[in-house]
Amino acid sequence: MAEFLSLSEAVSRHLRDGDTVAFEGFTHLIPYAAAHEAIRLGRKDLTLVRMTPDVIYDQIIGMGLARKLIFSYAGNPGVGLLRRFRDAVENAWPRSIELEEHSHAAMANAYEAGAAGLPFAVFRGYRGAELARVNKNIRSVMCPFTGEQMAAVPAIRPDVTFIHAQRANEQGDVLIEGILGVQKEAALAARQTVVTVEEVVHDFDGVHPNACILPRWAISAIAVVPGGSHPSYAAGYYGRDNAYYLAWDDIAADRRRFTAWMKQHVLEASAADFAERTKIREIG
Amino acid sequence: MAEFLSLSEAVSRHLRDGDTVAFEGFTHLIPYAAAHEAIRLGRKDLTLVRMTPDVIYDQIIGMGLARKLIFSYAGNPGVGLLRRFRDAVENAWPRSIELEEHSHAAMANAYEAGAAGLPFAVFRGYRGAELARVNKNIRSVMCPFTGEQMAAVPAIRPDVTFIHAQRANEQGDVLIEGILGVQKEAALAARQTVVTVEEVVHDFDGVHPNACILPRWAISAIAVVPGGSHPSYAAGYYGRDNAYYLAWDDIAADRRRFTAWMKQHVLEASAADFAERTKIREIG
Amino acid sequence: MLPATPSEMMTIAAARLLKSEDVCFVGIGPPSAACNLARLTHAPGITLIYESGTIGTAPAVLPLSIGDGELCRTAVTTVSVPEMFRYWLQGGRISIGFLGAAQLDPFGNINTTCIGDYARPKTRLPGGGGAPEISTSAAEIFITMQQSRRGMVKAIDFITSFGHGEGGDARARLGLHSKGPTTLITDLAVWKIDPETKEFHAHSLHPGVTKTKAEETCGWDVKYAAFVGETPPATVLELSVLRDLVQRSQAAHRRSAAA
Amino acid sequence: MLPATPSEMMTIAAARLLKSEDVCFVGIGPPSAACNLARLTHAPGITLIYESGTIGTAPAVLPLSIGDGELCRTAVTTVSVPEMFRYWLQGGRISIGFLGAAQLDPFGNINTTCIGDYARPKTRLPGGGGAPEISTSAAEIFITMQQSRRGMVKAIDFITSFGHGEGGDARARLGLHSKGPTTLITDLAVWKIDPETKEFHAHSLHPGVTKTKAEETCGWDVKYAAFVGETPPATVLELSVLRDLVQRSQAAHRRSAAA
Repeated sequence: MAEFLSLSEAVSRHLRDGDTVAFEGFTHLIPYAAAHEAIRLGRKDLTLVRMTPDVIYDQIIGMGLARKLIFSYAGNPGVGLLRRFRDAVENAWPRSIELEEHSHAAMANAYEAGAAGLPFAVFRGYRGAELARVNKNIRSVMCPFTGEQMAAVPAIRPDVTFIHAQRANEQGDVLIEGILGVQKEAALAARQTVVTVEEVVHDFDGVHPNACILPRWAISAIAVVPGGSHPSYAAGYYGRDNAYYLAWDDIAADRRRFTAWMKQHVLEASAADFAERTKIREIG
Repeated sequence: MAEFLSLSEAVSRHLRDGDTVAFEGFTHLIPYAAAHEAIRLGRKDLTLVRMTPDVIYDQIIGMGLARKLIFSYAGNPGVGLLRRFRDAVENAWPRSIELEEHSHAAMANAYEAGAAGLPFAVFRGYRGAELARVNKNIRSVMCPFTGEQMAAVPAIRPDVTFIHAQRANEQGDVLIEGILGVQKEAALAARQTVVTVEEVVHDFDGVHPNACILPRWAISAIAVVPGGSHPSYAAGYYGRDNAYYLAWDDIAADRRRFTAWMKQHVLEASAADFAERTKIREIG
Repeated sequence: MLPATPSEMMTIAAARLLKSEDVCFVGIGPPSAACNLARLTHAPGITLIYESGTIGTAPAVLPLSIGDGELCRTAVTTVSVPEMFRYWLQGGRISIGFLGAAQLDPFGNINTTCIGDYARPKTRLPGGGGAPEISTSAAEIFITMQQSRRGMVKAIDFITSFGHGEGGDARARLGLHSKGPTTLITDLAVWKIDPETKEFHAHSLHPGVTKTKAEETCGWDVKYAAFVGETPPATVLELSVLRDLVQRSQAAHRRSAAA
Repeated sequence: MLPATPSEMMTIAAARLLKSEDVCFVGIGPPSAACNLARLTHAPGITLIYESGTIGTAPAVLPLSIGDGELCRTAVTTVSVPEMFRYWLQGGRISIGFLGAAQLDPFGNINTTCIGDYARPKTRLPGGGGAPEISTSAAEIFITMQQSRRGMVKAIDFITSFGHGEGGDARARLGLHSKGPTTLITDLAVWKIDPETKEFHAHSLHPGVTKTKAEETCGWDVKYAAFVGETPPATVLELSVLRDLVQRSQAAHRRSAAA
């Protein structure tokens, strides 16, 4: 049953060293505030799961807190490569990182299977693709009716999933609108789910009957963090900070500049700073 | 690409003798008008597919137009048994009917697999259930990661699916709201999809971004039939005619009464009569 | 106030077993009445889920079908049927599956498929619907039905939904980790599954019901718990809330399509 | 008006290949520019789908990422990512998959994973994203990239997305019934897959491009179609619509989080 907690309380209570954790978000609603809290708490040896690890995972990896990454596209969307991710993979800085690499279709199906309580996902995929050679978690099953060979991947079952959503009601139900990504699946696939929200409203009266709502009893904790997905965005609240994503390419290009930036903007900052960031136009 | 047609044109053009056809609807939005049109046109040797064949399939079966039924629950919901269905199964009146019987979970997964372009569906089901003994389309696959045996059923791929929806816009996109059932899956699983709607509106501006909308290019034909799901209902337009469902139990109890009723209310009626039926309170 | 009829007593005894924290997958008919009575009395926080996709619904009248508009209008959210069976039932999120039965054996195996041979049935019943997977995926199963020698039989004609098979560790041998049927609530008694043999034992008889009556209306040899109590009688609150609910519902079901 | 730059010519030549009836699964970057240019010029009915779940979107500015809010606001509907990959891509509803490439071989196999060995890459690239299944599930694939000897190579370091393998009937032997890559649009030329060998052949060179230029910027031995034409030059309409779109988009991308 969803408990309303402060963000630091929610993260410290639900995320432990060595956990398999998904901070999910598909461009929209990426839970930056929760990830920064995890960095501040120094949670380490994490297995990070995400379809589109972007700047947020570049930051966690650059801080040396991840031992493994399960992913399908590690880029700064529309900008280029992830330089801290590259430095870890190419030069083991600040530590080496193990990769379990998939396609988007595989990850989406694997989250779906996790939400559905299945041990694996079946799809028509990876034909001729070399990932199947380097990832032992890409296997196959045969259709018992047609004989067709299908791709199979294990279900994703994180220890904890963090997502950001527009709002909760006072009972603790959570509403997500717009680009939904795989957040519902990632939330339901996990043993525990922590949600940051822009605000809490009295009730969801008048919301569309088929809107994406996670009921209170499917959530572990909720933390109210206005602006909590900056520089990603929350439709209806604030837009995407594209300038931040463009600027990140330079910040992450240099180890020292990265480290200094993280100290100033993450280690010495707090969840309360996010609200401000959705109002300003430039970043360090 | 969706064409706007009259109902008789839409049914006669898209449904042929011997087709596998789904008239889907889960209590809500059952496409009665389309099914009555199929009966008037005398389309026969049909393989009927539906999770919850209710009065509509009792009528088609009672008229001798179905050779096979693929289903998971054949009852008059909240009322009792389907007497025409029983007469066909128990006494082969007016003809024998072949049954391929599943559970709801199996049918829902099989439609989902059909929509997803997969040859079969995998789920955790039928454990200890005797249907697996009498239905050769219930098989198993083994998880290649855990070794767990899972149930497998063939994907459902109807020749044509009929559904009823609240409205279309002028471009031919279709909006479904409220209890969605398996209609989206049934529509996308079929080679052709025909939709009856309550009305056509200019556009869907202001509709929720995640509302269930079938885009025009995923639909074959649209027919405007106000009241077209009576005695089922269309949320926002008219309520369920529970009295009709209660009355059906008596009508269907007797072969002659059934035949006379069908003559009067279906064979000698037309799609235009449905609008009236959602305004009156008693049926024959 | 008139005393509770056996049918009312069945609903009330069933409702008492439900808690505010429960997430119930609700079958239509008596299970639906019991779940909503619980919600309207001692378990206001209970989450009711109907297989039509309505999650956390709170209908003012009992639905005639599992997909009445009232269920959607009062729900926290309404999802597609495939999602319902995949994420919510198979996903292991249901604490109580509440089922009815046409035929039931003492091990909680349910038949709603056919009387007689499957290929040539004497009576063709509606079939399993959601029950075959509810009975294995929900954490625990409650069953409710009226007692009769035709309904409660030593051996059912068709295992639509698996209970405890032939008893003992039959579920574990099928790889089932959920509890399966634990409680049977009839119009005459509350029955519990014996932890070892996995047979139903009568645990309490409703007020005024004798052992003879319970045995005459049951097709299997009735076994009793070590101590057989009397089901606490219906309270005035329980009865009045139930009767009010049923009356409102019947009036609604008689009405036809008003917008 | 200044004449088209090679990069503009690439986008314009790619846009021309799209029809109003197409349902395009759009990658970010040059494919997105081409698809939206087509929509704003000769193919107003085209359906653009981004893997973030936005179906039938009509952005006023080019998205910086595949999930910009503009895509959702202007879409017919927005579905979850699992549904996107299951019902819409794998379901066989996409007529054109439009991909970019870091490395490409003459058989249309794409590498976006790594330069060098997978386990010890010289350069780690972002990975496949949606491409491995777009390349097999979409009815037909268009590829667009700038020509370079580093990008267009005889043998790619890693097959992220399968094109025509080693050529011939390689796709059929893998059970793939879709066409795979048929057209490559670069900043210098339009290339088509030969129906027999399944190698790219240069079909037309953009205005002012010589065969020497095309060969110098390509790491494989360039083959030509029987008749090599000149790509029709960019029209004033094409150029002005494209420049307007790009300008609006760049201005939008420089802005940060305004509500």
